[in-house]
Amino acid sequence: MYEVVAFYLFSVLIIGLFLVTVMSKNVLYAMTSLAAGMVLISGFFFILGADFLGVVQLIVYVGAIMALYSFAMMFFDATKDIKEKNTSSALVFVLGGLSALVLVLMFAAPIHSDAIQALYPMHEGVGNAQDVGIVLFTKYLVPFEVAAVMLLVAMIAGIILAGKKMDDSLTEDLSADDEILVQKDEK
Amino acid sequence: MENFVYIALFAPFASSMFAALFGMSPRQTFVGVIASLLLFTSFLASASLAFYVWTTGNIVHVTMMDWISAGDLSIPFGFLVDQVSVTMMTVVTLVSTVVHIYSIGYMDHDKSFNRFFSYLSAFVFSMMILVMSDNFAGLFIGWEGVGVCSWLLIGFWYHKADQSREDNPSISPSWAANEAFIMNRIADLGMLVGLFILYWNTGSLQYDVVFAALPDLSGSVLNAAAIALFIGAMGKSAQFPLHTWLTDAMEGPTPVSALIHAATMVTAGVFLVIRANPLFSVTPEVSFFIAALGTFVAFFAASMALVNRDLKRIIAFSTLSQLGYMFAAAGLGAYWIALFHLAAHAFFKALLFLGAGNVMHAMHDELDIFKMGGLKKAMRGTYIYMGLASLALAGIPFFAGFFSKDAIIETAWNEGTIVLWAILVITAGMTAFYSFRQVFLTFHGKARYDESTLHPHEMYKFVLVAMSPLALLAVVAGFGMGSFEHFITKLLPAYHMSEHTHHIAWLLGLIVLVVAVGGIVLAYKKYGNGLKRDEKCENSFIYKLLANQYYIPQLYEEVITKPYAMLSEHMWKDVDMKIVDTTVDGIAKFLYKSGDGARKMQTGNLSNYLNWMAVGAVLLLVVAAISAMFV
Amino acid sequence: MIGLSHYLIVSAIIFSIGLVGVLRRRNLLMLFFATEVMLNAVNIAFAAISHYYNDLTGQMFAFFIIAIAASEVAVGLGLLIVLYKKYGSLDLDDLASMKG
Amino acid sequence: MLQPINVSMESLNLITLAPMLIAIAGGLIILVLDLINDKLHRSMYVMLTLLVLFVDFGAVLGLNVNERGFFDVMLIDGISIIAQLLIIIGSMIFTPLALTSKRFHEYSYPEFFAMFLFMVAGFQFMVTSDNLILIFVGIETASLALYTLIALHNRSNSYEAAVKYFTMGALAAAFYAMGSAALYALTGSVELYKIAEVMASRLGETSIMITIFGASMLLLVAFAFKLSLFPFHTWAPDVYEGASAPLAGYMSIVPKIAAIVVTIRIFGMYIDLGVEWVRVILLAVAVITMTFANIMALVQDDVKRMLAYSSISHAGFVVAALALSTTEGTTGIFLYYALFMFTNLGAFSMLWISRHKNRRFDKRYDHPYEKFAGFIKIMPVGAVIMAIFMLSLAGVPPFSLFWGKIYIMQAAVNSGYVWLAVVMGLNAAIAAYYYLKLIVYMFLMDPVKDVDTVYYNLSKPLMAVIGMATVVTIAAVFYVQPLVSYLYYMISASGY
Amino acid sequence: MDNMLSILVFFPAIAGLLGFVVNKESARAYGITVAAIEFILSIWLWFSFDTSNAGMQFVEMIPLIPDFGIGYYLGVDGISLFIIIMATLMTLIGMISMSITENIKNMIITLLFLEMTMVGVFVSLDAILFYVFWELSLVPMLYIIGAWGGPLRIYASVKFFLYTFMGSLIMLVGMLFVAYVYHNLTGVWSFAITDWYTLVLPVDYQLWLFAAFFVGFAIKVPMFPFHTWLPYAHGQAPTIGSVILAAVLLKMGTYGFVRFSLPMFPDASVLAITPIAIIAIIMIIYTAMVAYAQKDIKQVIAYSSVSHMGIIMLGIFAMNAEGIGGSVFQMLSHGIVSGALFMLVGMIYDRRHTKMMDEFGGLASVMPKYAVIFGIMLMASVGLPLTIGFVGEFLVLLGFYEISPIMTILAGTSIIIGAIYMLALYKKTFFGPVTNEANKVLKDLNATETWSLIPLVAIVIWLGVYPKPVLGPIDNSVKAMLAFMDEKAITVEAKDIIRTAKTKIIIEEVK
Repeated sequence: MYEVVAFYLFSVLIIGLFLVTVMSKNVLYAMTSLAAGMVLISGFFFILGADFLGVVQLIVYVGAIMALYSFAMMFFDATKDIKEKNTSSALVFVLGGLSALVLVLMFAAPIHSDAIQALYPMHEGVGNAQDVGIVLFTKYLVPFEVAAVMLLVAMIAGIILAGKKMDDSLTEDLSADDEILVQKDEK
Repeated sequence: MENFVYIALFAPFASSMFAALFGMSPRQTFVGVIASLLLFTSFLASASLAFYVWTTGNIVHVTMMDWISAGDLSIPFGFLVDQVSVTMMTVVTLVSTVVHIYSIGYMDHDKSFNRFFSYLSAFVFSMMILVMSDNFAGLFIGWEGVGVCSWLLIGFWYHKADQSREDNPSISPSWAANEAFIMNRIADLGMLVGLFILYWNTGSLQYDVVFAALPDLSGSVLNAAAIALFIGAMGKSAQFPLHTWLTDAMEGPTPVSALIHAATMVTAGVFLVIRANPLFSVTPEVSFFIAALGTFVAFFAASMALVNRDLKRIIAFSTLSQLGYMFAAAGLGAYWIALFHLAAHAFFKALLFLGAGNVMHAMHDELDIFKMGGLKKAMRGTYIYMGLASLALAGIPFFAGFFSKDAIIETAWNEGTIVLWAILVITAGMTAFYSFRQVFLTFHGKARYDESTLHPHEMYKFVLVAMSPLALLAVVAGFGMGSFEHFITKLLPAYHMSEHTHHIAWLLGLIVLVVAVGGIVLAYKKYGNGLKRDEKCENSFIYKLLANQYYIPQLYEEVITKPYAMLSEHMWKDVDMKIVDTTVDGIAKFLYKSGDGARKMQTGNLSNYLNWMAVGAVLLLVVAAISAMFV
Repeated sequence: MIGLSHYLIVSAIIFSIGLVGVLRRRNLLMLFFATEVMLNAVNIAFAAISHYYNDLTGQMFAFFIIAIAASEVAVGLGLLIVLYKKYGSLDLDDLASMKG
Repeated sequence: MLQPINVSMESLNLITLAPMLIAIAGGLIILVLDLINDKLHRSMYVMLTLLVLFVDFGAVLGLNVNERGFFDVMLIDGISIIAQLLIIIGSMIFTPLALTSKRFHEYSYPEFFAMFLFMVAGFQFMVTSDNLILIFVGIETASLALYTLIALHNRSNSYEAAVKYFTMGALAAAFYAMGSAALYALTGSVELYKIAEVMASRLGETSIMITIFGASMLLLVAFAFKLSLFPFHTWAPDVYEGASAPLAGYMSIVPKIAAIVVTIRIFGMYIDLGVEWVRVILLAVAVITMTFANIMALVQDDVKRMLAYSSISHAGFVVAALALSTTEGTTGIFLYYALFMFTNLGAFSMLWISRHKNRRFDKRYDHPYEKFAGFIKIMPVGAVIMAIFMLSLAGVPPFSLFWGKIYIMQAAVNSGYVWLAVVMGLNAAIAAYYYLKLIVYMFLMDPVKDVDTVYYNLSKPLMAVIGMATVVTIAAVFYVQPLVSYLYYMISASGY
Repeated sequence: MDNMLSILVFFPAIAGLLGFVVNKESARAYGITVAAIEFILSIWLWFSFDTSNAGMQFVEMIPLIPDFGIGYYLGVDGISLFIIIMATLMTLIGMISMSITENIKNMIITLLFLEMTMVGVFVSLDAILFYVFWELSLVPMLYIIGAWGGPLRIYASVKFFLYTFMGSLIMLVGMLFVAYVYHNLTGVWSFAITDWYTLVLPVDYQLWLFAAFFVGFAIKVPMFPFHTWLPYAHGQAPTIGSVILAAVLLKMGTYGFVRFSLPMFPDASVLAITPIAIIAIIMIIYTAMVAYAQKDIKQVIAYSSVSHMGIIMLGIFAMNAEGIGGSVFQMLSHGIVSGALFMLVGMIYDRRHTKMMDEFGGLASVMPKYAVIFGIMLMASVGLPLTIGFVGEFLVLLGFYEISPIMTILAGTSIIIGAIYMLALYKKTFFGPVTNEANKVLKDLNATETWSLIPLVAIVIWLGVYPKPVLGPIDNSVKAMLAFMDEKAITVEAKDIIRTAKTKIIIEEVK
């Protein structure tokens, strides 16, 4: 019973918070509601028995990602209201509504089938983290390692892009030849 | 005998080539002389062939080489010397030899003297192919060949500028040349179709094969073939309604008119009908139409000649008229009479033209007979020649024209076509009138030209001498009629007057004679002592109608030439450029424009791109949802 | 009882909310928030399916999605920074020098 | 309690991982080298990258067809090997293009080459797996690296390009994730072979058709974005314009090969399951894409943008072949890309050698058509080579792309889609216009100004690359036969 | 020599490649020499050709893409032999008479490549190879028109390229479909035309395929209403471009009909007779009228080309040896004559830099030699007997008469309206007084010009008087083709209409 209550409560809250994220003019509100929504999503995860996922959600999203965003926000000095010429035209909402409708139709269909056998079943009496760990380090070891490379790439990318070296561009820098050519043009 | 065939055929060709070698160099008399000699050689060869055929009755048939062979069609260069062709060959080479010699004198001062001989001989060569060929395709070579040569010769003085029709009814030599060529081409199409019909029905174009196969063919095929071939003949022989080119062709040098537009080329049509007599004799309806058209043209042309003031045009109209006679005869089945008239006419008409050339020469190219008169004294020889030729033309007894024309008129009676007979008789009177009107206006009376500046003089002696064979033949040719009949009817169907006609032949002859003499007398009364102009008559509708050739040239211009040009212009500017090409470009433009339109989608704004993506995604999802419902 | 569909529908709705955000946001930073919303929506779905099928694969997927989201944020913020240095703005409307 | 897991090394079949590991290791080595000595010249890194790729290539060649490895996550089948080979060859052509005579920003980073190798590894992972998770991670690894490489060109256009690509990519990733979720919901699996099995049994349930179709469409959005199909192509022209010419050329080939492989796996599965509807949608999208991109290419003023649109159009062409879902069609795809790779990279390299740092001919564009006016008079050989590339792209025989085109058209005809072949033909005719436009400028017009400065960025390595591309483009007729039989063998061996 | 044809095809191409090295000043001499050698080679081909054999000769076959049935397959028969010779001849003569001095080296190289493609098209017996040469021929032509042409040259060249390119792509689909059907029936991939000949297709397939090939060929011919690229192309092209375009490139279309459409789709061809004949008649009459309205001499000849191509089209669909043989012969005749006419126009353009008729008049007085040669070509163009123009036209009309007398009469009007525009042109240009001062000082043809035209004049007359050496082999091959078509036709109507000749034909086994 509590599950039902929790589900509806979380659902309404999450939807509400994310609506704020999407509609708010203030970055701070948007970000805060995003963070709050994510926290609540981790609540879903706990309800669904994906404890490990819930924790990761909290750490990565609320902890890391939101922190990154906050730093970025400070960098951009975006605490003030952002002037957006939001295209709150009918199109956006029609599209949103339609996609919601179709997706809901899709997922409201009787997808659930008992015939489907779990390939990597959860084990009774074993902690979720343990279960996840075993699958992650056997079957999904390769994706895991690739994800590591991906994070490495992202890290390098972040460092390079935000780095000082990007401030001066060799690409747009006129080398000596170009200057000679410019002079030639002027003649 | 084969060698003679080749000599007769290729001597003119050699002459043409020889003259062409000097075509761009200044006048060289020897070119004319050698050309004339070669032509004379050809004449000699033709004459000996004629003698051979005459005496032995054999015909000579040679095949030189293959020309076209494709599919089942096989056309050789084959030459046939039989009674008909040998007659034509002799006449053609004789007249041309005279004309060549004459031209040495006549073209004396022309800077394109050499070129002229080249063209003239080429023409003779074409004509020889035309008459000698043993198949229709070969005939067609000559047929087109004479067309081109006449184009070259009519347009010989190509450098003359165009004039308005009021100033010069033929506009300019080059215009007249083109007109002649195109008119001929119209008819040639008919001729070609005739060839096609014959080929697909008989499997060959050889005369003997075709004629042998005729009895197996159906009436409609025969009629179609006969009509098609006759259309071809109408063009060459300038029958109504394709007649206008002949008088305009008088823009060419006079020897050309004599050779081409009197003696030879224009008779090609008649020759064709005679040559294809096995075909025409089994198609009585077509033949009758030919006769009727011939009769009509005889009268029609004569009527226009009555009032014309142009010396050469009068003779041209008379040619037209006489061609009508020939067709009348051929159409009525009297092929040999037609051929006989063709030959006789060739002699006196060539003589007439050459005489007219002398007059022009003397009058410095003046052609208006109203501005002549009294040339009798200065040009006695020419006067005699032209008088004789006119007598022959008018059909005065014992001159060549009398025998042949009389026979034609008699035929018309004999066939029971009284209307045709009557018209031909009346035409004979008109012929006499206009021939002598012209003679009197030219030679009799007082001079109407400016005597202070013009001093008419006779042509060179050798020219007059050269003309003498023609004069002689114009006088005596008629006496050969009997033996000619005997000779020619070995090949052509004999034509005999019925008993009844035979009885009253003298009466018929007398009627013609009276009418003809009446015409001469009338002419003498009116013009014997010079020109008496009759304003009232000249302003009458009939006179104007006749003087303007029934307004037919104008009609052609208004109804055919101008609309054609206009239509062409529209076709080009409106249809080709505005519709066809614009459609093509329009498709390209449409694509380009839609590219321009589509370009607007690429706004550069990321938000729009995201919208597009979302639109696409939602659209796909919606489509998925909808189609899922129909599964 | 709450069934799989319930979760999936919530997920779908959140996904659509994210989509609306992506569509209407002109500020890049805010736009990135919206994409996070979408990815989170998918995570809910995976976790729910995983739960109802008693299968761990879904959790794996969600786990990797979180990793991907994190990397994207890193790269995205890096890009934002260079862009901001260059343009002094994060407004998408200022970002349309290439078009056509 | 959990049982201990025993895994034998043989069953892991680690060799299947070797190629990617080589690339990743190469990237790491470069990073380490940079740490040790930051004065090393880019030429060293270029050659190092080439070597790594070379080894990588060898490793791929050594793989056996139809093997699985590492808990069946890795899948080495014919198309995976072919795709990897093509990806590596494409990368090998791309790498030396860094050796320009002028210095450009991105090549001053050793990290550029490391990221490049990581990206190659990402693409390789994408094509060597039928596990949606690994595919996703592969996609993202490659994409994130690619976004960065674009931005590293370091001028405002490149940032704009990178941001556009990135943002739309993020959206596409969301759709991919949602699509995967739907498939997972349907089948309880994220492995395609397993999905196919379960799906086959569930196709009879009409009530879930909407989910089956919808799942495919969600995934289609993601891959249509990667393949730049209408209306998900909007990023392509801007990104190509903003990226450096070699990278733009690279982007028109390698990521698309990777994406098309996954697309073949997913949609080929759908079509093979008998979901004819998916084929119809794919065909429709393909036809619209090629036509639409073509007419937009008509009106471009910049050669690079024109080539961008033409690449979109070519992608449409290829997707049409995919929709046929026959062995010939699939062979056609790879043949087409194999040939397209040399020609298109050649063409982009030609732009690269003519690249100036300032926009000398036009305020807005780097490579306006005017720049190439009278090119024949300035650099005859260059003009001829560029013309050959253009003719090849237009499908004029006997140049390479013609063979790809007729192969695909033949495949369409063989599957009964004659109309598709006709549409392809007509599109080729439209396309000829804009390729021709460049030829017209190069050959038929007079130079605008500064005739001597067009080939500003030329260097010997670039000449070598272009020369090789030219030879391959011209001599296509001689190697198409072995190429086709190899491709056909590999593809039919793995059942596509 | 078994590889004669390969030599013939690739000799000019290799010479063209080597030509890059040749010095600019010597390029022209080099080009002429190469073209002359190529011409001699083609004449040698003729002498080695067995004229009594109606089949393919000098066959070469090397598989290129065996999996796909694409091969390097060459051969020549009576139909293609003379077109090849004409192509080499016109290239040679065009080069000799060429007056271009700017970028001469590029021009020579381009022409040599063009020559390769032209010869290639006519010797290819593999459809894809044919297509390769067919498409490739567009490129040099594009360059020739675009680089040396008149003010609208770019528009004209692009239009030419795209138009023909589009058509040929449709044709390509047709080819692919034939190959597919062939594969279905035999299990073997093949693009060899001789293999395709053996296919007996159902009528509806034939119709569709006929239509596909039609689009490709019709645009090239060009048939109404696809002809509008031609006046632009000719109008803007330099002389050499027009000469080769008219003489050879247009023939590719009609040759395609003879080589592909007829023998492969006999029933469809028979069904198509009426529509094609109607289009042909429109081409003949309509374009002749349009030609009459032109002010530009070159445009007149350009439109007259379309008109003459109409005659050729008509003959091809006469379905008898007379018509088809005549058509093939007419291809040669039109090639020589229109080529010569374009050269002549080019010569006057070189002198006066205008091609408008109004500017001229009375040229016959100033330039007699020019006028004579122009006159001869004019007469050949209007189909005067004993010139080359007559033989083909006569045979075509004769042949088509069997199909439809009425249409033949309509088509036959070409001899009238052809004369009308040609004579009008001649009159306006050559006759009358010399009114324009600029024309009074014009020089007559110089030695080079004269001697480049004399061979053409000689051919015009030689083949007009004695066409047998050329017509014989053509006729043989055409008869063989017809016999084959008749055998292959499936509908009774087609068998009725296709008329096989009574004579026996010899076809030796193809190697």
